[in-house]
Amino acid sequence: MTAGLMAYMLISVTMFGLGIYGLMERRNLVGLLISVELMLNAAGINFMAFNYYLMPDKVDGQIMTIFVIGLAAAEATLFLAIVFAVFRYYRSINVEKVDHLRG
Amino acid sequence: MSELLQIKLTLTTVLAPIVSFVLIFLFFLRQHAIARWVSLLGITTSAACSTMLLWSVDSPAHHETVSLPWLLPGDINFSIGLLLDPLSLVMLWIVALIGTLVQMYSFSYMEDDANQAKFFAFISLFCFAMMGFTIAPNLFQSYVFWELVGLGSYLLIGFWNHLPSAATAARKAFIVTRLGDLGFFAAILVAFAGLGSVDYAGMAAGKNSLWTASLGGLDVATWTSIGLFLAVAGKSAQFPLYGWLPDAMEGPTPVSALIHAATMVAAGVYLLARNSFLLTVGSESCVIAWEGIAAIAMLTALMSGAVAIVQNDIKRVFAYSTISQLGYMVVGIGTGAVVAGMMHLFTHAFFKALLFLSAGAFIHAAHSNSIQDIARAGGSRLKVPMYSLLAGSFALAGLFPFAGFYSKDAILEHLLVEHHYIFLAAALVGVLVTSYYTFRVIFVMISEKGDGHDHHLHTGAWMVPPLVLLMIGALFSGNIWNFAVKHWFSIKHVEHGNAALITALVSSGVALIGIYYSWRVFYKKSSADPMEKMKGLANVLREKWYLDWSYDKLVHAIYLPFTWLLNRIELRFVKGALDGIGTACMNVARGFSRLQSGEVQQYFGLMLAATAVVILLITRL
Amino acid sequence: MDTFLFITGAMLALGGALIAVAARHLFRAALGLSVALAGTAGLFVPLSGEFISVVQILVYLGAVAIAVVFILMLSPPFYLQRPKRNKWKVLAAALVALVFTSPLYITTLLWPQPSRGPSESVDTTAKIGHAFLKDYVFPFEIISIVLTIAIIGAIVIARDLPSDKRLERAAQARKLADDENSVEAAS
Amino acid sequence: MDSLPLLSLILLCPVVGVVTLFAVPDHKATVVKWVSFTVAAIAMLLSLIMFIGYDRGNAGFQFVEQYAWLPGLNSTYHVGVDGTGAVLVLLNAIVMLTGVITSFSVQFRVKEYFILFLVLVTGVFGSFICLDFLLFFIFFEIAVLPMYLLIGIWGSTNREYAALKLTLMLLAGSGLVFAGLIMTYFNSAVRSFDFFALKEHAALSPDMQNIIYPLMFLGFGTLAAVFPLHNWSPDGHVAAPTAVSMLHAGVLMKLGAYGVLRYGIEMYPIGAETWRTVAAVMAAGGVVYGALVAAQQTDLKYMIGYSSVSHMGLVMFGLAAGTSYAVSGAVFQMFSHGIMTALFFSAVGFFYEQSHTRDISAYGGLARKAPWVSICFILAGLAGIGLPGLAGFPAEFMIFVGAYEKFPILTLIAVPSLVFGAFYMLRVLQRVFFGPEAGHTPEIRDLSFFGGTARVGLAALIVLFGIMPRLLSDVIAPYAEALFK
Repeated sequence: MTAGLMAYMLISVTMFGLGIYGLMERRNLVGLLISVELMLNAAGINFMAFNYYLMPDKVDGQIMTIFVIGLAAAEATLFLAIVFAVFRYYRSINVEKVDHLRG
Repeated sequence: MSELLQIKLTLTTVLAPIVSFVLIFLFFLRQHAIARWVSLLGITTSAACSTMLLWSVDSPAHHETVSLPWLLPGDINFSIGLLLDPLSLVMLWIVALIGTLVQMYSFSYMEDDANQAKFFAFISLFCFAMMGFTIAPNLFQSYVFWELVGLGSYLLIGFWNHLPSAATAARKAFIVTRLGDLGFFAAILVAFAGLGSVDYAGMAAGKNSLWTASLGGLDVATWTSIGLFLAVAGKSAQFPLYGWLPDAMEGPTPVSALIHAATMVAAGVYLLARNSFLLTVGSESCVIAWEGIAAIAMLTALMSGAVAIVQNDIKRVFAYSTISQLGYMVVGIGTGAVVAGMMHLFTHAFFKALLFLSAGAFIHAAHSNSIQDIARAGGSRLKVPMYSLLAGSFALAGLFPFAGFYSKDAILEHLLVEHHYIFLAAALVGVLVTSYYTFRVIFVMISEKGDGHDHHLHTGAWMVPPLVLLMIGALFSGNIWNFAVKHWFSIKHVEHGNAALITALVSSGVALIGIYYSWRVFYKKSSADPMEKMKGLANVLREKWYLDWSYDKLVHAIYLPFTWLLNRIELRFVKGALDGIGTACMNVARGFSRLQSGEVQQYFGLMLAATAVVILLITRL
Repeated sequence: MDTFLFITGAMLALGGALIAVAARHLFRAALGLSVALAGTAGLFVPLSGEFISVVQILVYLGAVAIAVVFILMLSPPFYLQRPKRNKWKVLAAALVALVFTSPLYITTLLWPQPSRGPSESVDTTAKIGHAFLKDYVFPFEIISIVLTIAIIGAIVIARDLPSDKRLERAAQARKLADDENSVEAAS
Repeated sequence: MDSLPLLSLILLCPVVGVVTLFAVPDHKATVVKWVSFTVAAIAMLLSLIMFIGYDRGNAGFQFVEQYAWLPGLNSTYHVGVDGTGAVLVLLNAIVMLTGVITSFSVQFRVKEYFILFLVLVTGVFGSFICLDFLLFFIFFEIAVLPMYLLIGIWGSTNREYAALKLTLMLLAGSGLVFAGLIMTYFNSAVRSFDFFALKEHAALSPDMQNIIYPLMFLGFGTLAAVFPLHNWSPDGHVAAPTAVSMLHAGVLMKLGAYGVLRYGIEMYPIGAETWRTVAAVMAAGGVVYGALVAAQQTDLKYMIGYSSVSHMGLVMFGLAAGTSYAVSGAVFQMFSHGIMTALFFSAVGFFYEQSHTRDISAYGGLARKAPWVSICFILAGLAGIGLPGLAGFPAEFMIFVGAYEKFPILTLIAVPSLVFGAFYMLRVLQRVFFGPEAGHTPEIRDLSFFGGTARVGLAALIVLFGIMPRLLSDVIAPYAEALFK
C-alpha cells in the first residue's frame, strides 16, 4: 500500500514552490543554483509519480527522471563554472550587482 | 521653284547656324579665328538661302506645311515641321540678314574678347532658335523655339558673366520672360483642350463653336489670346513685363542689336501676328481682349517713350525706344492691322539694328555707355557711325523718306481709318516724344566738341559694311516693303481718301516739332530742359515708373519671404512631425527598457507571473 | 515499508528543501539540498523506482550536491557572511511563489485522480535498460554528448585566463561593483 | 534573340558582381572597382540590347520568362518588361554604370561599399522586371535596405539621422504596401501573386479597391517622395555618398512611382479613379512646394533634393491624372529626371570631393575653372527647369497637357513651378558657375577623362533625349495608350 498520487503531487508542488521562493529571494548565485536544483527535483518526483500511477506498464517517466538528473548534473557543472567566472569578473556573486544587461 | 527645293532651302536656312554652333562648340572653342568664320559662314548661308526662298514666293496664298511627329509616335499635334508662307519667309529673311550683319560687325566689336568663340557659338544658337520659331507650323513648335530664344538671350546677355550685373540681367531676362511663357503654356493647354489641335492651320480652321465654347466665364479664344499676350508681353517687352529689356544692355552691343531688331523682341510681335486669326474666330469677348491688348501696348509705348527721355546711357535710350516701337506694332496688330504691324517690325529691324550698331561703334571707341562721355570723347567725329546714327534717328522719328515714315504711317493710317481716335492721339504723342528723345542723343553728341582724345577713336574695319548696309535698309526698307513685300500679303490696299496724306502730314509735323524742341533744349540750349522743371515726373521716369522697384519688392518682399516661410514650415512641422514621432517612439521604448533591469530575479518573477496568468487562462480557473 | 519510506522521504525532502531555501548560511543551504535530494530518493522507492532512487543518490547527491559544497569550500569565504534579509524581497518572493503554486495546488486538489497504484510491483530496472537501448537510444546518446560538452564548457569557462582587454573590463566592472559597496555577497 | 533570357541575364549581372566581390581580398580596392565596373558595363550593354530589341509597336510585355518558384503560394519567377519597365531598366543600367564610375573615388571600405551598391542595384533591377507581386516586394525590400548602411557608413552631413529617417519611412511605406499585398491576395478570386492573374481575374470589389489603392499610393508614394511624405528624401540625398545619391534619386524614387503605376493604377483602376483627386492634389502640392522650398536652400544637395521633390511631384501628378499623355509624360519624366539628378549629384559630388563644402555661397566662377563639369551641371539644371531641347521638357509638357484634361485648375497651379524652378536654378547657376570667384574657394580642377565619361555621358543623354524624345516615347506611348483605351 502506498500513498495516493495526490500526496506525491502535493510534495512536488510544495518543493517547486520552495524553489521558486528561493530563486526569487536569494541574492547569491550559488543560492540560486540550489533553488533550481530543488525545482528540477520536484519535476522528477512528478514524473515518477505519474509514471507509476497512470501507466505502470511503461517506464517513460522514469527515463525522463534520469534525463532530468543528467541535465541537472550538466547544468550544475556549468553553473558552477559560471559562478567562478562571474566572481572573477565582478568580485561578487550577488545577482543584484550583476546587471550589465540592464536596459 | 519646286516644293522639295523650297523645303530643302528652308532646312538649310534654319540648320546652318546650329551646325556652326555644334562645330564651334565641339572643335573650335579655342580657335577664335576659325570659330568666327564658321559662324559667319553659317549665317551667311542662311541669309542666302532665305533670300532665294523669298524670291520664290509668288503669291499671297502661298502656304506650305510639313510636319513630323516629334513628341509622341503618330501624334501630329505635337510635331516639328515648317510652315512656309509670306509671313514666315519675310521674317526668316530679316532674321538671317540682320544676323549676318550683326555677326560681321562682331568681328570687330569682339576682337579682343578671350571667349569670342563661345560668343559666336551662342549667337549662332540664338539665330537658329529664332529661325526655328519663325517657321513653326504650330503653337507647340513655336513654344519650343520660343524657349530656346529665351535661352539664347540668357546666354548672350550674361555673356560677360563675371560681371554680377550681367549675370543678374541675364537671369532677370530669363525669369521675366518665363513668367510670360506661362501664358504661352496655358494658351497651348487651353487651345489644345478646346480644339484638339495646336496647328496654326487647324486652329484657324477650327470650328467657331469650339472657339467660342464657354470656359470660366470667357471663351476659349479669349483665354488663348490672353495667354498669348502674356507671352508677348514677356518676350516683346510690353507692360508690365518690359523691365528686363533695358537691363539686357549688359550684354555685348551686337547682341543688343540682334535682340532689339530681329530676334528676341520680334518673336513676340511675330507670334501675335501669327495668331491674329483669333480676332476673327472668337466672340465679342475676344475682340475686347484684343482691344485691351492694344490699349496696354499703347500705354507701354507712352510709358517707355517717356522713360527714354531721361536716360543717359545711349543703349538704354534705344532700349526704351524699342519698347515704345514694339508698343506701336502691338497696337497695330491688336487693332487688326497685321500687315502694318509686320511692316513696322520689318523696317524697325533695320533702323534699330543700325542705331544699336552705331551706338556700339561709339561705345567700342569711347569705352563708355554714357552719351555725355561719348560726346566728350569726341564721338561726333566718328564719321560712319555718326551718319548711321543720323539715318537711324530719322527713321526712328518717322521722317520722310526714311523707312520708319512709311511703316509708322501705315499704323497711324489704320488707326484713323478704323476710328481708333484715342489710340491715334496717343500714338501722335508718342511720335512727338520719340523724335524728342531720339534727337536729344544727336544734339548732345554734336554739342560737345571733345577734348582731344580723338586719336584713340576709330571705327573697326568690320563695323563699316554692316553699318552702310543697314543705312541703306533704314532708308529703303519701307519702300522695299511697299513695292516688293506687300503684294504677298493678301490684303488689298484700299484707298481711304486722304487718310494716308493726313496722317503723313500730321505725324511728320509732330515729329518735326519734337526735333525742333530737342534742338532748342540740347543744342542751342535756349530753353531749359523740361525735366528740370518737372522734378517729380523726372524722378518717376528715372525710377522707370517704379517698375523695377515693384519687381524687386515682389521678389524680396513677397516671393522670398513666402519661400522662407515654407522652409520654416518644412523644418518645423514636416520634419518636426517626423522627429516628434521618432522621439515619441524613443520615449516609449525607454519606458519599456526600464523593465530590462538586468536583474535575473526580476525577470524570473515576471516570467512566473506571466506563466501563472497563462495557466489560469488555460485552466479557466 | 513503503509507507515508512514515503513518510520519511516526504519529511526529509520537504524539510531539506525548506532549509535549502531559508538558511542564511549558504553552507547549511547546501546541506539542506543534500537532505532534500536524499529524501526524494527515498520517495522514489515506493514508486517501484529502485533504480532511479539509486541513480538519484549516486548522481544527484553524490555529484551535484557535493559539487555545490565543493564550490563553497573552494571559494573565498563570502559564504560565511550572513547579510540581513530584505523584508520586502522575502515578501515578494513568497507572494510570487504562492501565486504561482496556488493554481497548481488547486488543480491537484480538485481534479479526480487515481489514488491507487498497480497491485503488483514491476521490475522496472530491466525495462529501463531495454528502453534505453531501443526507443530512447538516440536521446540517451544526446544526453551523453550534452554532458561531455558541459564538462568541456565548464573547464573552458572556469580556467579562463583573462586577456588584457578582459582584465581591463573586469577592473571596470569591479570598480562599478565596489562603488556600490560590494563584497557583501552570501545570503 | 528570343531564346536568350535577356532580363534574367541583366538581373544576374550585379548578382555575379556581388559573388565575385566576396571572393576578392579586402585590400585589393582596384580589383573591386574594376570588377564592379565590368558587371555594370555588361548590364548596360545587355539593357541596351534589350531596349533596342524591344518591339515598339507592341504594348504588351516582352522578353517574358516564367519559372516555378513558390508553387504553394502560386508565386512564380515571372519577369518581363513593357513600355515603363524597358525604359526604367535602361535608366537603372545607365545610373548604375555612371554611379560605379563616380564611385571610383571611394577610399574607405571599398569592397563592402561596392557589394552593397550592387545589392541595391540588384533589388532595383528585380523590381522593374518582376511580374510577380511577392517577388517584386522582396526585390523592393532588397533595394531599400542597403541604403541604410550605404548612407550610415559612407555618408556625410548628419548621416546617422538621415539614414535612420530614410529607412524608417521607407519601411513604413513598404509596410503599407505589404498590407495591401496581403489583402489583395486573400480577397481576390484567385490565390495568386502573379501580376497578370491578379489584374485579369482578381476581380476585387470596388470597395476593396478603394481601401487598397490608398495603401499602395501612400506606400509607394513615400518612396517617390510624394508631398507631404517627402521629408526623408532631401536629408537622405544630402547625407548619402555621391553614387548612392545618384542611384537613390535617379532610380530608387522612380521605383516608388513605378510601384504606384504598376501595382496601384494598373491593378486597382477603380480605386485609382476614386482617389484620383486626392492624389493629384498631393502631387501638385509637391510640385509647387518643392520648387518654392528649394529657393531657400543654401546647400547644393538640399537644393537638388527639393527640386527632386518637385520633379517627382510632376511624375505623380501625371500618374494621378491618368490620361495617355500624362502617363507617357510621367514615365518620360521618370527617365529624364533620373538622368538629370544622377548628373546633378555626380557633379556636386565631384566638387565636394575637392572642396569639402556644398555651401552655394562658397563657390563662384566655377565655369571658368572647370568648364566641362560646369557645362554638365548647367545642362542638368536647364533640363530641370524644362527647357526645350533637353530631356526634361518633353516629359513636363506631356504631363501638363495630359493633366489639363482632368485637372485644369490644378495644372494651372502647378505650371508656375516652371518659373519657380527657373528662379532657384538660375540663382544657383549664377552663384556657383558665373559671377566673381569666391575668395576662399579651393582650387577645383576639371574632370579627368575617366570620371568625365560618366558626367559627359549623362549630359549627352540629356541632350539626346531632349532633341529626339521619340527614342523613348516610341516605347512608352503604346503602353500608355493601351492603359487607357
